[in-house]
Amino acid sequence: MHGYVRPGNSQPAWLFPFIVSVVVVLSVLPLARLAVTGITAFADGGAVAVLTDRALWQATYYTLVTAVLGTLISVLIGSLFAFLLTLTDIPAKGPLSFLFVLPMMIPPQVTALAWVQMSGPSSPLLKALGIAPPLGSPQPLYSLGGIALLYGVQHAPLVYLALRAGLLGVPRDGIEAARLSGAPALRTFRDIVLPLALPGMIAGAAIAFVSCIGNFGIPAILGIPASIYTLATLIFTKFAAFTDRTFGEVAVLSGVIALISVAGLAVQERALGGRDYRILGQAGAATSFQVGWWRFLFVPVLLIVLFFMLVAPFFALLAGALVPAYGVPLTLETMSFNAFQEVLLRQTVTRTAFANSLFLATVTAVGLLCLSVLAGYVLTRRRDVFARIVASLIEIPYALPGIIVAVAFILVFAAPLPVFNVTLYGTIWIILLAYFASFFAVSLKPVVSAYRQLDPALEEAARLAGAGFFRRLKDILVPLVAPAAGASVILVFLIACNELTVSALLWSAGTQTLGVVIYNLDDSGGSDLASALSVLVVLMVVVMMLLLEWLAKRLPKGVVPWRS
Amino acid sequence: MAKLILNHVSKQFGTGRPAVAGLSLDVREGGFLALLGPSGCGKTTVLRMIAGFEAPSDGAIFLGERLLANAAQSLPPERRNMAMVFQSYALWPHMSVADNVGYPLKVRGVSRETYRNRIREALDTVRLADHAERRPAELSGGQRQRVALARCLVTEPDVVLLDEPLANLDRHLRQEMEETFREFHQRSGATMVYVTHDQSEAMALATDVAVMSQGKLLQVAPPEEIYARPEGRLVGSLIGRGSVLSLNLPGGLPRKLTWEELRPVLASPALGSTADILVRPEDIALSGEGIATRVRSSLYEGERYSLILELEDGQILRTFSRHRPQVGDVVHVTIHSAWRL
Amino acid sequence: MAKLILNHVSKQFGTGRPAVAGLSLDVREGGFLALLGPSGCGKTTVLRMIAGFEAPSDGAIFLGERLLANAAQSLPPERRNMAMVFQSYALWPHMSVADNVGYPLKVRGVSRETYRNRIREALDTVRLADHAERRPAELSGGQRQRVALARCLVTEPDVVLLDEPLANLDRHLRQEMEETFREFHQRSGATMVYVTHDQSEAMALATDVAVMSQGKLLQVAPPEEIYARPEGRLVGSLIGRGSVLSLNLPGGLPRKLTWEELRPVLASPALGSTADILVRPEDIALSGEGIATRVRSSLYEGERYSLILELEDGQILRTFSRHRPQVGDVVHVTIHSAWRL
Amino acid sequence: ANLVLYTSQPNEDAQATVDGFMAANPDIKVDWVRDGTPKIMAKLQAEIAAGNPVADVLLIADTVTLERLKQDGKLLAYKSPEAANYDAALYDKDGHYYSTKLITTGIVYNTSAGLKPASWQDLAKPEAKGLVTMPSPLTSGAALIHAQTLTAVDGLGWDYYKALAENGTTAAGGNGAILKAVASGEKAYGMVVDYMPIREKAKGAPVEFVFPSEGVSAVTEPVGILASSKNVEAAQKFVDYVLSVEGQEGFVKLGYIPARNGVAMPEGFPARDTIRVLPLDAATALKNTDADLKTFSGYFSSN
Ligand SMILES: Nc1ncnc2c1ncn2[C@@H]1O[C@H](COP(=O)(O)OP(=O)(O)OP(=O)(O)O)[C@@H](O)[C@H]1O
Ligand SMILES: Nc1ncnc2c1ncn2[C@@H]1O[C@H](COP(=O)(O)OP(=O)(O)OP(=O)(O)O)[C@@H](O)[C@H]1O
Ligand SMILES: [Mg+2]
Ligand SMILES: [Mg+2]
Repeated sequence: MHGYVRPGNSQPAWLFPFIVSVVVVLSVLPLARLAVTGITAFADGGAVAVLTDRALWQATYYTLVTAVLGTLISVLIGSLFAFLLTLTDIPAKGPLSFLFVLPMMIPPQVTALAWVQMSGPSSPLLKALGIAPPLGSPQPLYSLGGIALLYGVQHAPLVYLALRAGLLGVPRDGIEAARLSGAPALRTFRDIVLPLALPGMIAGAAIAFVSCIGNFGIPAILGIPASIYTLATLIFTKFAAFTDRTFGEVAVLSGVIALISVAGLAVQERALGGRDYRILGQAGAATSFQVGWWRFLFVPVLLIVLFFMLVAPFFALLAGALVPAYGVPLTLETMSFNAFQEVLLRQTVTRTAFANSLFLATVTAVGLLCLSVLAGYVLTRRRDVFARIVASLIEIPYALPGIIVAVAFILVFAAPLPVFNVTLYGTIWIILLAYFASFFAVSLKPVVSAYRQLDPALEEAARLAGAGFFRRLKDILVPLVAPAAGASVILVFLIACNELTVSALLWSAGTQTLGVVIYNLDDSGGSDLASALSVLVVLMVVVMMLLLEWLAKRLPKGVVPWRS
Repeated sequence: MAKLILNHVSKQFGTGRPAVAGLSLDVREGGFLALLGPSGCGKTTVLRMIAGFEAPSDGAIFLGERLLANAAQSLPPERRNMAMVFQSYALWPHMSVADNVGYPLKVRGVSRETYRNRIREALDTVRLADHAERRPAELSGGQRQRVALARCLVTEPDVVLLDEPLANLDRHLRQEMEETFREFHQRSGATMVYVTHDQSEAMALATDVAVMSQGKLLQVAPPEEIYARPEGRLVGSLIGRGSVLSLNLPGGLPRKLTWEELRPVLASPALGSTADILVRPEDIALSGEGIATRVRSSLYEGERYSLILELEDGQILRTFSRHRPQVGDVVHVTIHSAWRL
Repeated sequence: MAKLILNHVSKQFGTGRPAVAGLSLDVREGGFLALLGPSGCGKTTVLRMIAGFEAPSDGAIFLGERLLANAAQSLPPERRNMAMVFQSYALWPHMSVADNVGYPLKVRGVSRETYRNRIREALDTVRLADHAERRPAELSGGQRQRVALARCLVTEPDVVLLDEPLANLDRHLRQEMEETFREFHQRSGATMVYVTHDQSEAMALATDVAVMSQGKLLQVAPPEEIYARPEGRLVGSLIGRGSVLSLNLPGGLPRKLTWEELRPVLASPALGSTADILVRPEDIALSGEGIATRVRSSLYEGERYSLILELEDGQILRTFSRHRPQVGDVVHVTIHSAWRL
Repeated sequence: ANLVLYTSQPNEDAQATVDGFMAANPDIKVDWVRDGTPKIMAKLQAEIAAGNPVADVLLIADTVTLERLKQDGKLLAYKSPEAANYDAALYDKDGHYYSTKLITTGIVYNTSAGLKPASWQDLAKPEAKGLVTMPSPLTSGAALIHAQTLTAVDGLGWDYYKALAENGTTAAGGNGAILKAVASGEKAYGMVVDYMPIREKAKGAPVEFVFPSEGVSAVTEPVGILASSKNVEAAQKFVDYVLSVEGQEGFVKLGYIPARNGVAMPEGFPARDTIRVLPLDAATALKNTDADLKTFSGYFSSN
């Protein structure tokens, strides 16, 4: 009959099929094409050889160990910041959280290099303290621990943003009831706040974990010198020595990564499993904990962490941009602004890249937010096997190293599209599509966890008011998940802004991205130019964040993560 | 506007016991049904099924000829033109009070002016005109409830569902709001279903009272009828503040018993098969004569004392008194009339 | 256990009007204070300041000699050994009913066995023993409220704060819960502060009744006293269901007026300076004689009809009647007694 | 359509090459894409697998890679008239690919280092313990060729790599990373391609480059035309151009050793005849790739 729906169903009938088809285009098609190519590459056998290769399992082990440790570290740092900056009354919350989002903008390689130098024989810091190790002593960061530590640092802001959204949903009276029950601040945090913010925390941890699995920059710099290969670096070595079996091997490696990420998702489901996170009644914890004299401990701790995460790498970048050649000490005499002049005024590609990256990042962030709001709705309302499969399929592309995603997209889109007879390959649109595929998971996670926390009565009231699906999405649901939506947009924007590995294979004349330009400059020996451009990118992001700050009054509460 | 029909409706939440079990109920066109019953008996669940938030596990719901829902299909709530006050209010925290109240109008796309006028009127009715720009979080419990009320009454719904809409209001406001309901009901002719624990509210407002227990419907009747002639022990003890005695009634008596019929029965001990007799407090007179009872407790209620009297065999009677007897005193009572359940 | 003292306590939310303004109040050791007042008058805010969730903008709160809070410092809630039923229940959605109830015990680190026994007892008291493993989201409104109640009574707090703890319960449960409060109060000797809109509840339970309005304290007195001798128009109309008349009283009369004193005054029109006279419904007798009034409305309440009678000059009287007069009828009434406010 | 060039030359060099070609052939427009060899190969192979290779001309890395493409039948044979001026070892006799320059791998050292190395063997000395770094053959094609060339030399062989591994040598990243490590003083010695340290030294970096006495390995950045090219004529013109005197002088200007006989050396390089370039047979190297990689990772995975 017209207008009727399946009982208990609040989403329009077309919604799930729509999400499924999006996922098919973004994820299933490319992955399946890669798998098929991989299988054909093994036409004469050889799959067994790859699977029994010790290197594969070694790399799997290293990947898992570093990813798990890295996730733990980033959850630790991210939670510390999220909790202190969201729920307590420590001073300077705004500026601190503003700064804490920035490390995501510093390419992981830069942070890694900065740290290597900071802890190495030529470290100005250690030299000044007189504890610099002698030339040639082993570098402690070239180890599993070092990789994990950097993973942790690099991904802590992801956890911070996702968890913050979760914390904002914790009801204030729940915290108060616990305090009155006799639970001191920490106990309340552990028993009430944390469990209620668990969806946010787990979302953050899951993004961090998956990012660790797919990360290439950090293990390339810290792992290879110690012969520690993760799956991502192993994949890269396969491409380095190209044979006709390469696609097969790469497909197998990607399969392992996909399995790990699906397993991660299962763990995540398990951790959230069966519980109810719907906040009943009024949400909005705001400032609920007084830190008192502890602020004299907390604030310095946060500042020190920020120093290592942001200040040190940023100044390493800046120094790299100001010296004429690598290894020349930075003094007033050697300092020059040549590199900035070169990238700003003489390299026309800089402007193209800024335009491209801004376009790509903006469209990806906003487009994915729209998709996530829809997909998140479906996935939290239908909790069946299909929903779980779709969730995994969204997850996998983000877990895969960018080069794999790019290869898969080339395989699908290099030939003209059937029916339409247009070729996406070589245009900016294929990069955009690949970004959509890659970052869908990042965008979706916080939104899903926010949906989980929603009191269903709020949507019901809107339905009864007569609001159809889109109407209540716009008026009720999106504003209610605003903190998560804000986190989602900012996460995706920042990640897409200096994305490298996906666009590295997909760019062509005129569609260079910032990541590609920086990489190419660096790779061609222009490390000063690369540093200068990186500095400019960071500055651009700061400017855009300030712009957002200025806009914040007109945005729903909680959207801008550094405002409380 | 049309008749609201619940046809053998059941709802299982998978907890073993059904929340609503085979409930059939007609609310006449433009009727005002009060739904009473102990906490957890399924009242909210019935409202939620009428609104369309829960699909019945079994049975069907109609509005006139139109099927609203059965186990297989359901008209979405946004197309039912109903309004509801949620037990938990369900205010939207991100909107101001005015926006909360005006949202159903906005969705219906009324003109800016009507919009503003209607909001102002609704807020005036609930005495919150000067809180229009606040957020729900900045309101007291009762104020929130009033916002929910205003939002419910701002449009012209076919069916209005009220889930304890006055639980957090003081007596004055309550009376005013009752008056508002009455007016709204007369003006709009909407069918209203009203869940409450306050019986005088229910009696004063409703054209029909339905009593539920453990998911089942026990009785539906107009207020006077259900008060005077309740069916069964449960309804008898739920409606009003009467006490139920188990007495050894001889056959052949009418259901409504007089003092003459009761007096001999009260004197003889209850043995063998017994009948349940409902005695209303207002039908008990404290007088020098009658049977002797001992005062078990007497509680001050302002207007009067509420007494619990113990009969010889330990059964209790409830009644009122303007004066305070001492606990333990023996008082004599006569029972003007009683009702066999 | 000690006296709870509020000393000139104020609370501003920055909305212009203070939510609580210069309120001073002593609750005697082991007292049971009922806090009454219209919706939005600041009752919840007072409780929240006692519990330590809000710091007073001004004034101080003591428990015996111990300073709980003033504008500059505040003992954190977890160190006050209080318990509260929140108006919004404040259940923890991630914990089962049993865990919700047992949390205060867990924090106090009691032994496993005591823990289990006390939870079982508390759940038995609120009749939810078979819902122990449910999540709050799977409970009805009244069931949630009962969980909040059980959580509040599971420990041995010095002060118990109850914010409309029974608003969502049916009459039976309400009576049972009142009994529980009474027992708990006697057993533990805790100081209790009870916010309610239900006056008979307040009167029946409390040792003292405080009436607030617009953030200010109007009167504190034992129930009988406040009912019999309310101070001022506001308290008079808030307590009980009386009506307030403006009459032109001659000087020299006592505050408690008899029919003889009233009759001449009622006959003459109210001119010049008038006094407020409170007339309780139970003091009005419908009789053939007395002054003539017109029935403006009569509402069925089950036990009786609640009448609104209009005097000649348009002022109204409220009273009850076991029979239903027609609206518009003229009835004669006598007023046994009245109270000058 | 425009001629599409895939190259692994650094940005500026690629631009210069293309500019030079377009100046010489004003009617042909060139689009170019540059990236590291592994990525270019991944891209190209994926395009081939998808059935629509975009590139016409490759100017990448080393003869081994192009030899592999040739054996897969992906390259077009073209006999360039310029070939006469090249050593026969520098181009494929069927005309599938032609070397365009010599990029040798030698030793870079930080000027503050104690030992001034003169031969490969010096890096295995105790003075260099823990101070040497080199690109990993596992991630860089050039590094693999370097290893394959050195191990074919009498007196070095795989034993030399074993000695390096025992001496605490690390195998990390690409040439850029090696240079940074040495220039910043994190390591004292590194194996690296010639032009990088020579350029950086000119800019003031504290590094010095030596051509070791045993000889240097070289990759030759060969040019080849894809069999699937739809622009064969233009592609052939491009090949002729990079092999011509004009094209070769362009490379010299950028600081590379030209492959063509009789073209002058770039600034900062010793005379051509003082540099001993060790030979490498592309086909043999290709055959041994897997085994060599295994041997290498056997030595270098224990630390
Ligand atoms: N967080 C807040 N911000 C601003 N105003 C507030 C806030 N909380 C309460 N108020 C205002 O303070 C006044 C007192 O509120 P309170 O909650 O104490 O009332 P109440 O007596 O408990 O009322 P009710 O019986 O309706 O629950 C109300 O007018 C309310 O609007
Ligand atoms: N989502 C749910 N899952 C499981 N059981 C539920 C759920 N919602 C309600 N119930 C159960 O169904 C029964 C009826 O609940 P309902 O909310 O309809 O009661 P109610 O009559 O409104 O009670 P109250 O007067 O306390 O609000 C209760 O026993 C309740 O525990
Ligand atoms: Mg209910
Ligand atoms: Mg309140």
